Amino acid sequence: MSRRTRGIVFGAGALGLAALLLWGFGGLPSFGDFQGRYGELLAKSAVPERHATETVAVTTFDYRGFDTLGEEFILFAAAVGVLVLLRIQRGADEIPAEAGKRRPTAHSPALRSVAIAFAGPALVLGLYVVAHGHLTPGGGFQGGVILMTAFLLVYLAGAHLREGGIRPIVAMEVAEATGAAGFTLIGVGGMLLAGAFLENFIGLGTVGSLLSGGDIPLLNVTVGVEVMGALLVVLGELLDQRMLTRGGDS
Amino acid sequence: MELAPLTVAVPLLAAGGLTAASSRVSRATAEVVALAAVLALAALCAIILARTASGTEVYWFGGWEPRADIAIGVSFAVDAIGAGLATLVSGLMIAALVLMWRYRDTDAPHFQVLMLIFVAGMVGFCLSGDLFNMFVFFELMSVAGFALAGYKVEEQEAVEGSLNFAITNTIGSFMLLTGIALVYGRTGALNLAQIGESLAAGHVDGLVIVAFALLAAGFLVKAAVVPFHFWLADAYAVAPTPVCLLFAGAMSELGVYGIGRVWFDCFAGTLALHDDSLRLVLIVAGSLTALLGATMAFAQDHLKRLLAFATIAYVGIFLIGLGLLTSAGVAGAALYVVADGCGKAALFAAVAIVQHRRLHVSERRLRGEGRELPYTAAIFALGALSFASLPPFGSFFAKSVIEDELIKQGYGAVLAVLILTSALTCGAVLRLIGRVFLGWGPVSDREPSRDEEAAPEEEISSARTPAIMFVPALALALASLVIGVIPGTVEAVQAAALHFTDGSSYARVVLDGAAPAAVATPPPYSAPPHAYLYAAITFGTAVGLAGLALFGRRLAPRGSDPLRRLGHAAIGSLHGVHSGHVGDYVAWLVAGVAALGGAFALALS
Amino acid sequence: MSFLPYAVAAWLLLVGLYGVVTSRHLVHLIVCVTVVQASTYVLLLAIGYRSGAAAPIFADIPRSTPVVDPIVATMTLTDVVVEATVAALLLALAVQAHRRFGTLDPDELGAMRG
Amino acid sequence: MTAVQAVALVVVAFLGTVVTLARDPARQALCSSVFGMSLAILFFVFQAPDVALSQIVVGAVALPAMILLALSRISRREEARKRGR
Repeated sequence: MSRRTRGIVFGAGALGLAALLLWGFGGLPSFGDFQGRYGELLAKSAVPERHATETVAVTTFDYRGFDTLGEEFILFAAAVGVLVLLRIQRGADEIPAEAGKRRPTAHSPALRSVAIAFAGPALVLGLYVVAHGHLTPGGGFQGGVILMTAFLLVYLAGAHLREGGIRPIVAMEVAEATGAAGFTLIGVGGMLLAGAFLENFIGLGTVGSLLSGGDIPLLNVTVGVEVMGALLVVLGELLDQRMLTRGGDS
Repeated sequence: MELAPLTVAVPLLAAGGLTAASSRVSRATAEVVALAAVLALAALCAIILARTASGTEVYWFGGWEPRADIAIGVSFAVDAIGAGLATLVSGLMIAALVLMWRYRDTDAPHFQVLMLIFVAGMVGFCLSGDLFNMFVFFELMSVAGFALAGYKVEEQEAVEGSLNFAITNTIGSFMLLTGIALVYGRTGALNLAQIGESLAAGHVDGLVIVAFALLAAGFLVKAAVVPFHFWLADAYAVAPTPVCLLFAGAMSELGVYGIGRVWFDCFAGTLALHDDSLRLVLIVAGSLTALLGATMAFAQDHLKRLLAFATIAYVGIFLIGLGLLTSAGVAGAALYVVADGCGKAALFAAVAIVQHRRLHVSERRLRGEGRELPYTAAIFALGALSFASLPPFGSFFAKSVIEDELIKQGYGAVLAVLILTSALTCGAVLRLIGRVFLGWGPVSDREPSRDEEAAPEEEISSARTPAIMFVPALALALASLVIGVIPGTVEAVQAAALHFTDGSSYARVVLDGAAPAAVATPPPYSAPPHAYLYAAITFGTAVGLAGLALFGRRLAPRGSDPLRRLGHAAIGSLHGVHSGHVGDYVAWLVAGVAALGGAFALALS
Repeated sequence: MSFLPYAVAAWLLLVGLYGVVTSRHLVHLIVCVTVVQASTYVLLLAIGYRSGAAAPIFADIPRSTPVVDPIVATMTLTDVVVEATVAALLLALAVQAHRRFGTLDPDELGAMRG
Repeated sequence: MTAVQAVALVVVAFLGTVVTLARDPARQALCSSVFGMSLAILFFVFQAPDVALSQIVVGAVALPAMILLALSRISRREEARKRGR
């Protein structure tokens, strides 16, 4: 279609869609008046039943934990997908070596030390956010992204991740797979030890303490590891194929 | 039902395990692990299917059973239709993995990992009893599907097809999610049964209609119903052929299933008064899709694109069956999905063999090149007969059930659509058999387009076909036949459809833990005589169309026929609309959502 | 005034779609897809909001405090993850598209015809 | 609705429009980061701190980072191609 026809088709459709949305949204409870009993019930039962103060975390990891399992694997599939889509092709259409070898590091020493200086606190913050997921806002996902940032800063600072014999992308892949599979295994553990998939099988502990909420902190850790690994795989692949990818020889 | 969560956990654990060990896993290990996981999955699905024959069964994750009449957890609420689809999906996945065995270029284990995640997403979607959980599995299936469709990244077409697939389907997902948000805003529930109960207690207004329209639009994008269908041919034509087995055999059909699920369990209770007008909307949409898909299939030269458009055509027929909104219509559609899913998958598997031997899949260029491949030709022939829905193929009985119901509901004219769709798709396959395997028809007088020069999936052609490639192709082709032969199949599907369409019994089972309502055992089914007549007309038309395409030029000299010129012009403009431009596709998508919403607004308010 | 959040959600949906349809650059198009997705966040969270209620975290507040709906937050969390993943996949495909076609303008891609 | 919420909503709508209309991808990545932050603020005033945190880490950090990295890969390729000619 020409740009003009496309514009007309879209314009007509968008007008219809706008009318439709306004008609539909008009039936929603007016802002601030929501009366959903489901959410209310969960908010009331979360603390007594799960000894965790973060209702959203309890919902995410327990009442609706099965959704989160799917969500973790969406992320996992995307990371594997990026790996597959950006895999090095046979043939000569690669970036000329010279352009490919240019590494996007921070060149000035000052920048480099800033990056290193931030990496430590980011690591601590990430671990903190993961560990407190059942108590305060945050959790595996948010903490995992912060952890990812810490590792990325180390990389940008120019530390030689490839030294030591382990290709970092492989390590990251192992991390994401372990995290995702760990979540599933905890679910199966619930099946074997408590009766239903993802049912809690760990002591609930005292409300408000770090080790409370049963399996929720554990699930948070698996999610944190998974998110960190998956995002590092994605960013690493986008960053530079040659530096980080499997089989750096090709 | 204690096994239900394993249907998702087993493939996902296998995927996680393979990835964790990816640097140490050989291709063979990856294949064995994946195949073992999917075999286990198929066994689980079959067990669940047997368990649910007598009605819906429920599994509450985390052990959170409903409390104070509120479903607080996520559930699998499985009936025989959902379990049957899950079994079909896992069966097709077994065939795909066996077919994969001979593909050298598959970056193990990542390909297997994506396949495992893909199948887990599809199975989870079939079994879920929670609207948001369905969305999650829908996304899981989509994300794995995007990566699989773009797998052959070294080809321009694969990259573009996958992009179009990903962008249009992602926008479809947002429509779905907006619909879910509306439903949640009204009912405060996500469990399908609870939503149904809550909606039925309330009033019908714009929100209910728009919510249903948006949910339907989201599912129809995946099902590739006109005008949401554009992405499908682009994506299916470029995906690795084993993946196409799953795409064409099951993924599109899941979109139609999704609409049925939310209609019967959530909306039928509150919108039941209007089902006459909704029926009209769905049948019109289905008919347009069927005719457009079949016409485009007939106009294709690229074998995989041909089958992709045939997929669209049959999705149209499934939508007609479901759109009848009766248990007989659902039964016909469900049986058709299984029979046609196997038949189409067999055809894709046969294309894989052609590709393996001849490296490309352009019908004109392959003229006569298939003379030494008689077994492959036989599989194509079986597929063509299944398309024509000749007795005793499963598709024959499915179609006759739908035909009876169409006549009963006063939509007799739609029979012509069914016949024409089957005839065009069967004719297209017959034509390719004639040209490729028998060398009939004129020698191509034009340069192959770039599209036909698609790079091979393998580097060198093989002198002989490995037997292992025949196994899935033959098994699938026979499956499409056997379904119609086993006594009691039609009746079992009819009983399953009675359970599927009984939303109130479903709600009692899920929310109150009641036993499913018993359904009357359907009487033994025998196809009426006119069904045989229609099948004969279909096949005759198909043979005529194929003959015309192969020998038409010899019968009537070029250009003498204004009808043919008109046909060329029409098909040319159809080709033009399928532009491959993602902006066009999204514009059509938006217009389609508006049109669908407008039609629902007129029909349901 | 109480319709404003829903109007903003509808606006983001439409404006994002406009961007997708008219885009001349795939990366731009992908960012527009994330704008469309933002509309679903706004819609979900607006639906679950209760006037004067607190966040559903009982670390510092008494258990009887009225709180906003935790389910919409859970759904939005999933949605945010989906956004990140789909964007990652789409960007990977865009990088490949540039490699195969030498351009990122959807008008000039077009390997698929009819 | 409080005034803060109304302002946050209007800002989000405005920034969303800006992101869509910014045609230069690099500039757009920046806009999208700001848009991500504005969404995070909106979620805070909607009493959803969890989502706000996610939104900060994804919308304002991870997503713009991915966009910029993809753009830099694309431009490196473009450079390489020009040099190759």
